[in-house]
Amino acid sequence: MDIKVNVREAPGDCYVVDLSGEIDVYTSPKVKDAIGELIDRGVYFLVINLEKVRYIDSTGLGVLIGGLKRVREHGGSVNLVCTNPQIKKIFDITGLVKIFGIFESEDAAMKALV
Amino acid sequence: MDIKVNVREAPGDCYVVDLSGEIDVYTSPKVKDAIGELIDRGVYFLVINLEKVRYIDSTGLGVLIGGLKRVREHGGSVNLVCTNPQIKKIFDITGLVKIFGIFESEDAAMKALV
Amino acid sequence: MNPAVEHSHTELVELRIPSRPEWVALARLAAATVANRVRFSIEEIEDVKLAVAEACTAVIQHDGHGEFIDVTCEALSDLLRIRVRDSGRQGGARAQAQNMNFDEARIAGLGVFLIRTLMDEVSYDVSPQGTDLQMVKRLTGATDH
Amino acid sequence: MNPAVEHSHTELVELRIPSRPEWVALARLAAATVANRVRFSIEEIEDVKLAVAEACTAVIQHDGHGEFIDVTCEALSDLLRIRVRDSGRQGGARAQAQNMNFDEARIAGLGVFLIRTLMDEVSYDVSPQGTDLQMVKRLTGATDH
Ligand SMILES: Nc1ncnc2c1ncn2[C@@H]1O[C@H](COP(=O)(O)OP(=O)(O)O)[C@@H](O)[C@H]1O
Ligand SMILES: Nc1ncnc2c1ncn2[C@@H]1O[C@H](COP(=O)(O)OP(=O)(O)O)[C@@H](O)[C@H]1O
Repeated sequence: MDIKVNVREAPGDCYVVDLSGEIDVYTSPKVKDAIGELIDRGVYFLVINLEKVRYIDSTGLGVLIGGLKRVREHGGSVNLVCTNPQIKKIFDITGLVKIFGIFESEDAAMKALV
Repeated sequence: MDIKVNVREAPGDCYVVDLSGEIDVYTSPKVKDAIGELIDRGVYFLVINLEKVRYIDSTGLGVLIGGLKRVREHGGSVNLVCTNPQIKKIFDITGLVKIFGIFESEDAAMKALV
Repeated sequence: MNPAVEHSHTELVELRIPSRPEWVALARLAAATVANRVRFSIEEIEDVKLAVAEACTAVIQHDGHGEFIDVTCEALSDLLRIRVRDSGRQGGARAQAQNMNFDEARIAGLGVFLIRTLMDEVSYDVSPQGTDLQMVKRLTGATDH
Repeated sequence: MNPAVEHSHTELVELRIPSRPEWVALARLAAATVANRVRFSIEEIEDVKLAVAEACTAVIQHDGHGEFIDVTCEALSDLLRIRVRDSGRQGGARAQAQNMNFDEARIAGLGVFLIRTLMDEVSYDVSPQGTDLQMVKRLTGATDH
């Protein structure tokens, strides 16, 4: 039970948040804090890389949705990188595929961002 | 909770048993069967590679001890390859380091066998 | 190893955890271990893990919940039955507040939506004594008798 | 994440598993999760896992054991207390046989030797109702009050 969060700057005023591990009711506050800090600093274009996320639940989805709502208020956006079929399925069945840009690679997610 | 057992022939009438996973009361019968089959076929010189074993308990030790006793009746021997400090510790505190040859590499274990 | 469940054996696991976030992962693992005794696919086992976690999370995020969560997992030959209850709840005013907060908005939430989607049968019972969620997942193609 | 235990919180986990080999891994995981709440090192957590597994294995390998094993793990600020009991035991003749088989040879076995070596305090109680093993592991340098 653990989550690793790594934030790095990418070309073009955009930031990538690498998440690795399990996002649940215990670990999602850490993710929320990391994303919230970026937005507080005025970063409104985010790629969140979920390639190394093995598990996500509704609290994790809530954090992503919350981040998306906040950046949208500033004309920003959030794209996700997701290759794990189990994680993708969660976005599918909740209908969140329609509100997030979900991509197979970080490159594609970054290109689609701006 | 799982164990993988792979048996392969090595130079000089010796066999290597690769174990990978956890050896406990549930999985040790599988290890016992694999070693027992080899001995039934007349193989009395064995290297058991524990490098990929993350966990071993008394039932696992019992299987190794049982195998050693059987091959010794035929003038054979069993050498172990063990690099995991936690596993090594179990052999230390039970005193089994004195009855098994325990080696840092498969090469060393095989050379010491015959 | 994913053996068929033998009917002569009891395949019942009961787990009591403190109703706090750091313990939910253990409930997931316990449910996954039992699900593995039914011949579910890896994907179905992931579904079970998520459903159990959502049920625990619903308890934890609800004000006035009990001190513990009791998770009971039972494997039958063609289905898995899981029950999630909170226990050790404070009586009186807190239980009242609890009762009122547990409204349709909560039930309609994302977590409960996931449980309903991932499991085949879901029923819940809310009382001042606590919440009691029961869910069943069947082996695909299997029918209940 | 290996946070200090907060005293205001209950850190108690209870697990009931069928007394069969395939369930012991779950007892190990539960004990490891609780041990992680005390500030034990990774090596100490491995010690706890092995001790709990040996206790469960002793029950399972013993003829006439009960249908279930109850594992109770309690984290205090500077120690971990674990209790392993078998329950649901058949009465009468089986309980008698049980009682006689549980002899010094068993206690002196490799498993019990490991438990005694890896844990700081071990006590056991054998009765026709079942076996009851209690063990404590302390944080290094910590004293009990
Ligand atoms: N499938 C969805 N599509 C779009 N937005 C959603 C979806 N599900 C939930 N949301 C939004 O995400 C936020 C968090 O949802 P939820 O986890 O249900 O929170 P709560 O339990 O507080 O209602 C809410 O603002 C909700 O409107
Ligand atoms: N530390 C040890 N050194 C050498 N042999 C041992 C040691 N511990 C156990 N054995 C041997 O390994 C075998 C299995 O031991 P154990 O697991 O205690 O079995 P049991 O519970 O049936 O007595 C026995 O034959 C015993 O003599």
